[in-house]
Amino acid sequence: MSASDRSRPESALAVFERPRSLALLIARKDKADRLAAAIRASFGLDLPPPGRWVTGAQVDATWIQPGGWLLEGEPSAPGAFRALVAAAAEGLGAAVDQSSGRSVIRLAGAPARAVLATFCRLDLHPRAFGPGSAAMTRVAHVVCGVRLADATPSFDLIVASTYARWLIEELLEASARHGVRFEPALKPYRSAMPASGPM
Amino acid sequence: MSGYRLPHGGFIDRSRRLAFRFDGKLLEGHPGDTLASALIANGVKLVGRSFKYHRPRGILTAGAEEPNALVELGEEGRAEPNSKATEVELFDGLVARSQNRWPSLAFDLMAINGLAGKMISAGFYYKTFMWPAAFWEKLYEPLIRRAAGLGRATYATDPDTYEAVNDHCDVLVVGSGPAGLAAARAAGGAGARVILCERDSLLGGALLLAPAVEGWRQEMIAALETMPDVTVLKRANVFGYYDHNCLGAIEKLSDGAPGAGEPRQRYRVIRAKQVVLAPGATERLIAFPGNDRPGVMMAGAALVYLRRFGVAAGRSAVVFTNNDSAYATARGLKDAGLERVTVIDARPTGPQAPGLAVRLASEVAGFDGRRVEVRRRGGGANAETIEADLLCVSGGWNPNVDLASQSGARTAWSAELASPIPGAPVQAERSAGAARGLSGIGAAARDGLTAGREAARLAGFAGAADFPLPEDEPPALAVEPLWEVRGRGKSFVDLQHDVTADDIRLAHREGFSHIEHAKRYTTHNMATDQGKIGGLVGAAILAEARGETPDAVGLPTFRPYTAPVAFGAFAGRATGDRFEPIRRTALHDWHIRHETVMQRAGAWMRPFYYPRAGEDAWTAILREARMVRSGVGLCDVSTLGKIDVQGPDAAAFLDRLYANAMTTLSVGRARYGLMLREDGIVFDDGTVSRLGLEHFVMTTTTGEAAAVLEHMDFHAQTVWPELDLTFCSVTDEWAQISVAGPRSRDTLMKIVAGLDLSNAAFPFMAVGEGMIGAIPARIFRISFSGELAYEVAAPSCFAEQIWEAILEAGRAFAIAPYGLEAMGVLRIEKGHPAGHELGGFTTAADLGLGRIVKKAGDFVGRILAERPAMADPRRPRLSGIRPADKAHRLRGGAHLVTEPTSSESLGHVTSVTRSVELEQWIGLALIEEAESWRGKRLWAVSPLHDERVEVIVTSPRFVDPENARVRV
Amino acid sequence: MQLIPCPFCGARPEDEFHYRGDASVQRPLPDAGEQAFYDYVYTRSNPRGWHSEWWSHYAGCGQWLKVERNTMTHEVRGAAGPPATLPRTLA
Amino acid sequence: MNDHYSGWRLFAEGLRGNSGWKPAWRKPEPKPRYDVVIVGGGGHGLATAHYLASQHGIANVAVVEKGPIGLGNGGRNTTIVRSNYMLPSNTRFYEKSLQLWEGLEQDLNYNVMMSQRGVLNIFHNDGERDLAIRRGNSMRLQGVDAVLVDRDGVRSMLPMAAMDNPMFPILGALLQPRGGTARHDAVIWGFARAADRRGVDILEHCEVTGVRRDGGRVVGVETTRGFIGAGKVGVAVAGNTSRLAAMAGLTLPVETHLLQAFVSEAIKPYIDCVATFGAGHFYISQSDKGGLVFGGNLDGYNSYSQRGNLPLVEHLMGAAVAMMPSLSRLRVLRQWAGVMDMTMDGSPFICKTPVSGLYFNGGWCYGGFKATPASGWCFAHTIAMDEPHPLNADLTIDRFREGRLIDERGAGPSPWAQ
Ligand SMILES: Cc1cc2nc3c(=O)[nH]c(=O)nc-3n(C[C@H](O)[C@H](O)[C@H](O)COP(=O)(O)OP(=O)(O)OC[C@H]3O[C@@H](n4cnc5c(N)ncnc54)[C@H](O)[C@@H]3O)c2cc1C
Ligand SMILES: NC(=O)c1ccc[n+]([C@@H]2O[C@H](COP(=O)([O-])OP(=O)(O)OC[C@H]3O[C@@H](n4cnc5c(N)ncnc54)[C@H](O)[C@@H]3O)[C@@H](O)[C@H]2O)c1
Ligand SMILES: Cc1cc2nc3c(=O)[nH]c(=O)nc-3n(C[C@H](O)[C@H](O)[C@H](O)COP(=O)(O)O)c2cc1C
Ligand SMILES: [Zn+2]
Repeated sequence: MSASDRSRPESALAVFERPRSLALLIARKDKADRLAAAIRASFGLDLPPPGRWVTGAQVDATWIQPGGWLLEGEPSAPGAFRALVAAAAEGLGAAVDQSSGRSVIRLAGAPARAVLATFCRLDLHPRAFGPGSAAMTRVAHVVCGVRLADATPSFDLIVASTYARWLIEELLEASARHGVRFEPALKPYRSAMPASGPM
Repeated sequence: MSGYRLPHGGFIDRSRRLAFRFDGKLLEGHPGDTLASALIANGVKLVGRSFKYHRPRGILTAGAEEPNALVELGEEGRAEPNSKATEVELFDGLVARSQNRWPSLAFDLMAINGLAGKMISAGFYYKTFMWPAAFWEKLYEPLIRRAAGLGRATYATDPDTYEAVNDHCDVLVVGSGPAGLAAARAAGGAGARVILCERDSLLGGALLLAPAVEGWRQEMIAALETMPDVTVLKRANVFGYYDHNCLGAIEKLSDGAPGAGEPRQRYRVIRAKQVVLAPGATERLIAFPGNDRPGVMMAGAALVYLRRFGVAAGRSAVVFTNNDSAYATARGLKDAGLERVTVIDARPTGPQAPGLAVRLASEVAGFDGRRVEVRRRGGGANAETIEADLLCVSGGWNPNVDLASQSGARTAWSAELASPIPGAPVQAERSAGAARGLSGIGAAARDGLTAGREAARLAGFAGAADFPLPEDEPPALAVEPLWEVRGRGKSFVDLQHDVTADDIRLAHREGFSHIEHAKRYTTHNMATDQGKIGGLVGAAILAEARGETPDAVGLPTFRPYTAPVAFGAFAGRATGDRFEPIRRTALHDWHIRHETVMQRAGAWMRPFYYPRAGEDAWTAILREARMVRSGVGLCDVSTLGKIDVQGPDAAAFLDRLYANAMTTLSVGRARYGLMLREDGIVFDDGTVSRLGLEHFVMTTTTGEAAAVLEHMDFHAQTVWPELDLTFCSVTDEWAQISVAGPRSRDTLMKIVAGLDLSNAAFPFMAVGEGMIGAIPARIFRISFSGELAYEVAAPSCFAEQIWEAILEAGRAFAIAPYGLEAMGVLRIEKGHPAGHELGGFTTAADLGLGRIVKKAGDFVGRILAERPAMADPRRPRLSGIRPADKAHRLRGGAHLVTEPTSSESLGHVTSVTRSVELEQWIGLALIEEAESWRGKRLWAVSPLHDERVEVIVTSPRFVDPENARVRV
Repeated sequence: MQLIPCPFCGARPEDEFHYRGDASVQRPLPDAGEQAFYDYVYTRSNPRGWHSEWWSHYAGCGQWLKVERNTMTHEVRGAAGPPATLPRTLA
Repeated sequence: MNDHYSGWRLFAEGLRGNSGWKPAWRKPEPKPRYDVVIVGGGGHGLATAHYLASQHGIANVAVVEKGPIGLGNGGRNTTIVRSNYMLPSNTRFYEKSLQLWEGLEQDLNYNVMMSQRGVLNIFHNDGERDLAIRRGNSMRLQGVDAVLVDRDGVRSMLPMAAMDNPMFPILGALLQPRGGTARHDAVIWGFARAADRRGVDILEHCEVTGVRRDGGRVVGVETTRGFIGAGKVGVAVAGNTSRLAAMAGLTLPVETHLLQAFVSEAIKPYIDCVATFGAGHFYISQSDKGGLVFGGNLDGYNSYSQRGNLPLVEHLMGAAVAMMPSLSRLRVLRQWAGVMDMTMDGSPFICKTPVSGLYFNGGWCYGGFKATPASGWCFAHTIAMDEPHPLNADLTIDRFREGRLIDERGAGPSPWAQ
């Protein structure tokens, strides 16, 4: 623990949920290469290799499993993002909506590494987990994707939405002595909902 | 008064005073003191009583190897037994109590045990207390238990917190003596990420005892501080060496002044590419009569009290040694101004010792706390008695091989040291300095540098700057092994457990001659110090009895922990109600706002029932169930596992996964699915819906969702890799709401657009998509309750909106939510297997589902389900039961017998409920030869409750056996 | 704590994995008969020493890895991805 | 009987400096041939020898042990003794064992410190409760003691238990009052001494390296101390069962797995009974020496290493402190592990094999300490009579082939998950 971690500025850390449109893209058997080409053609994005994530103009992509990526875009109308990805992947892979299924939680601030180290076994040292790094692992006992978002450092934690509250509680508890600010999440789509709903 | 504070010296802050209490007495010390050094400075000599004989004991060591000075610390939730006074850092207000004595430390009645010593030698309890048998629990054992144990534990809850951390480094260095400091600097200088763990509160190890090299110590520490990738952890004991170069450490943070949000301790899991073990050496004792008396102290410890704490441990001292190291203690005590210091050296020649009184070729044959009996070795007259209140002992030094040994390396034997040393490494580690038998600060530092450099190089960091090292000291004379001085009285080899040299010999005579047998028979090495100072001595005495050398006898297995670890530290934050993760559906907040009774089911929090004002549990549950049977209700079933399956071979895959056919399922339809394990036992059930030709969504039970997905992964990836399909969990994406009851269609018709829900257009088991407002939803006409019912699935971020919309639409039909309990009532009435019917014991046929199982084709579980005993028609089968007398209740877990007094169980009751349809208790049961019992009477007995209920065996379908209601 | 060298994710601690035992047994063809299935499900050579075994990287890439591990020393010699992933390479 | 143990003897020996005690068992040289050779000097092997000699008059017996006796699982288990099983095949066998335990000290003239302190199985939800009731009723119908304990009862037996943890509230418990603990090492030594006194040769440092057959019949064992001829060979080697089977050309439905155990620093009486918690799979008792002896689940991978890893430790300690918060400040002193012979249904076998004269005793999983007397008793019967006793008639290896599984937990053929 370095001296800087010990000092407790008012809010050394911020925790908030990032509203995103999410779709899991899974290549069909033996079609990963063609799928990558199709995605490149549609979104100008190279699907990243294991352990990496990339940002693009329209979509970001995070490696999840062999032949599987999480694609990500701005919040949009229900199903729209999935449809966009599905169209690009037509015949080459499945696009499955996860906009409600996974939550993207941002942990940002100087002590972020120290906080994550309390319940994540990944080596997050900049030498081992630099820009563009992404990993699926366990955080606070639940399956979780971890990405380095920027050098603040900021990390994105991608977790099953039914565990999001658990993870946030754990993050807040682990961060408490550093000082932490929590911004309640906006759920994806909410803003995109028609003002006069059926209810 | 014996010990006292010297006018100067030591790493203590004399400008400040700390007040503390020991056994109620108010005493003072300084910052930098340990409880032990402060007690010695205050002249406190008697600090504890031993385990078996309750002998008075003093402070023997200055570290983690302390067997005697164990005290109870703190109060209430912070009470902590068995704390080593030698490791407790003093703080203002510290409260400590001696332990294992009654009524008081000075006058302990249990000391009577000492008189009976010969009768309660090693293993005595195995030979007596056998008659009469019942007296063991009633009389003997309580006595033994009360006498044994050490400190008292509290039942109060610990108010402090703990934290776990995962660390990674290129090089882990254990110990910060000259070897450790040099290793850390060498590795850090090469650019490696280094973690240095030091158990002590100060860095330096042996350097803290060598004022001549204090400058070097400080320079090394300063150099490490400038290296950003070197982390130095003080008060951090490395407790264990596990697989794949993973080590555990406990860092003490705030024992003195808890608060400020700082955890009390931090448990560190350290993953190192390379490890340098530099934990130094531990001084061993010599067995002689009275070697446990207050006033006996290890020679190295006496030097620590002088140099570290500016404390002299006595007024007049005898130093008994077989090696050169204790001369430094003698010299130090002399220089500190003790009245008299005499060295008793067992060797015929000793080092130059100007000004010291030395008796060569002599030994200590007894000590009573005030007088030391000295005699020439090898017999002869001229025995001598020397008055001394401090008897320092050094039997030589044992390299600390425990971590190396835990890593899997066998120990080797050093004849020179008469001690084990680390053998060839198995994992990526090496020992350095005193830990591998080197002596001298210069030698240790040089060794550390080499080890640090080598470790860094192997971790990928070559080339490092040089730094100055301390001078080598002149070589020492060899140690002459001396394990025991025989004489009248008890000579201890394990002070805490009161194991004597005679006990070791007795063990040998009785055949417990293997070191592991001797350990277990005498309990030697099994105390809280794990034999750190006397382990080898006992082994050597055993060796002598066996007529062998100590290396042939060996030491017992080294195991974690090098120092005991608090339960709380391991638990970290993951305990209490946060011991396992909690999973919440998207409707969780709604349930909470509506004062739902929630319960944990697996990881999930689930609504059990929704009580209204004044309702008890059953009233609410039965109201909810009745509502579904007569009107409409809605239920959060989002916890069901949901898996999206796509691809040209999706249908073929599902066909092999499920015991019933899936290829024949048409688009827009759902089907019940039953999965077997490969051994033919039912694994899981759920529904499969075909959304498109190559697109399915299946559900699993809540409990098995993860297991089913992994089962699918296994088969898709490794068994049938030729199949072209993809699948993934969509459990979290979709909130799912069951809308059940005769008015469910009326309810949904009001809000679902884009889908004709009429019975003709959307019959039982139909699947379709519609819109609820602007929200796309999937509608499944499936029923768990046996009523007309639908399940509505929508992206979970809209869960509350959909839920509210359904509530609003059903208002005219008095819709309300129902919980898991009401769902249980409904499914038991329908005879749907769940929970204990699917507990991993039943076949499809047992559950009455034999008819849906495919007779041909490949699917998981087909072949082994055909084994004779699995296909035996007499196996217990699912049946219904109800009490013959409507007033009687049923119990889950009751057994079925033919007569109320019979003890031949024909089966057992798996699930029970009060039925809303039958207005009485009903149950599901697994009954042998169930068909033959249909309509007949049996007894459901629960001897545990002293209950016998006559029951009628029925079909498991209590309600609507033709399943007509779901089709209307 | 053992590290399983996942060919996709790198070396990861054992608690990211679920275990499934002997990988030397293979599911028989459907018509291989009861004895073959019995052996597949129940019979284990259970060696002391090198053992080929299945580990699912459930908290990582979700792949079933075939791991060569020594049951006496816990040394790991290698881990391969499942057959289904073999032909899939990314440019 | 000049070496009888008693309080008087202890007193007399004390007066003469304990010089008259004899070795608890001899260290004989192997004879070329024995009527029966038992492989494995754990509790089961030694008990088998004792009962062969005492019940069947077969004393020309050797127990061959690769190291010193009793350092296998018999010397490293958490010492819980109980017969609270659900399935009749198990219940009646373990109940026989408990009955033998109740008279063991007199039978062996050795204090094995059998302490019937009660075994309390705590449940946290309705499902666990119903299973406990089913099991308790099954026991009661078979004449075994079982009591359902309510929350107040649990509270008074376990004043340190967290009754109202919101995630894992304690609803009650199933108590077997006659269950308890025994001193693991004493059981080994007591059986060894008793067998030795009836003439059984205990051959330590004698590792079996091969099983010699003559056609379909076993004729002896190759050992590191030479060939030893045998009319019959009984194998009771727990975690090494598969290796011995391989020597005899057999492959068994067994996997070898790790189970860790822990002991705390010794403290004054803290917990009086044996407690097991459904949540977190944590169980604990206190030894007569004062250490809290506790454990949990398997590490979950095949291993012969006798050393476990930290993930299990972390989980277990989390459970321990959740269930008994006052443990937090106490300290664990030592951890170790044993290698378990896990079967594909979690139940053992004591049976004949396709090789005539060769018998197997194994599959004890993490529960064979309590079985020690009955295992020896039934195995001795099976060997002496060349057929099983009714008590172990169901405990065959063939049951897997026939689908006649004895699966208490419904875990199926996944030993790592049991
Ligand atoms: C941590 C732990 C906790 C447990 N807790 C309990 C509990 O609370 N209650 C309970 O009932 N059970 C418990 N058990 C299980 C119980 O300890 C065992 O089932 C039981 O001790 C098995 O006895 P055994 O005699 O068959 O095996 P062991 O005691 O293991 O004896 C087998 C012997 O065979 C020897 N051997 C192996 N190979 C050879 C060879 N080739 N040649 C010669 N000899 C050989 C071994 O060296 C060993 O001494 C626990 C086990 C462990 C590890
Ligand atoms: N008088 C003697 O004969 C004697 C005895 C021992 C050491 N020494 C001298 O000490 C020097 C040896 O230096 P060294 O660096 O090898 O040893 P050292 O004794 O100086 O340092 C070892 C350090 O490791 C720490 N340590 C031990 N176990 C630990 C653990 N599990 N976790 C964390 N920290 C732990 C100790 O607290 C100590 O500070 C030599 O000069 C040697 O001669 C002398
Ligand atoms: C019931 C029981 C109680 C134990 N109590 C202690 C103890 O008080 N002190 C100790 O050091 N070890 C104790 N042990 C552990 C043994 O020292 C030893 O670790 C264990 O028997 C396994 O042997 P091994 O470590 O030599 O492999 C105990 C073991 C058991 C089974
Ligand atoms: Zn992976």
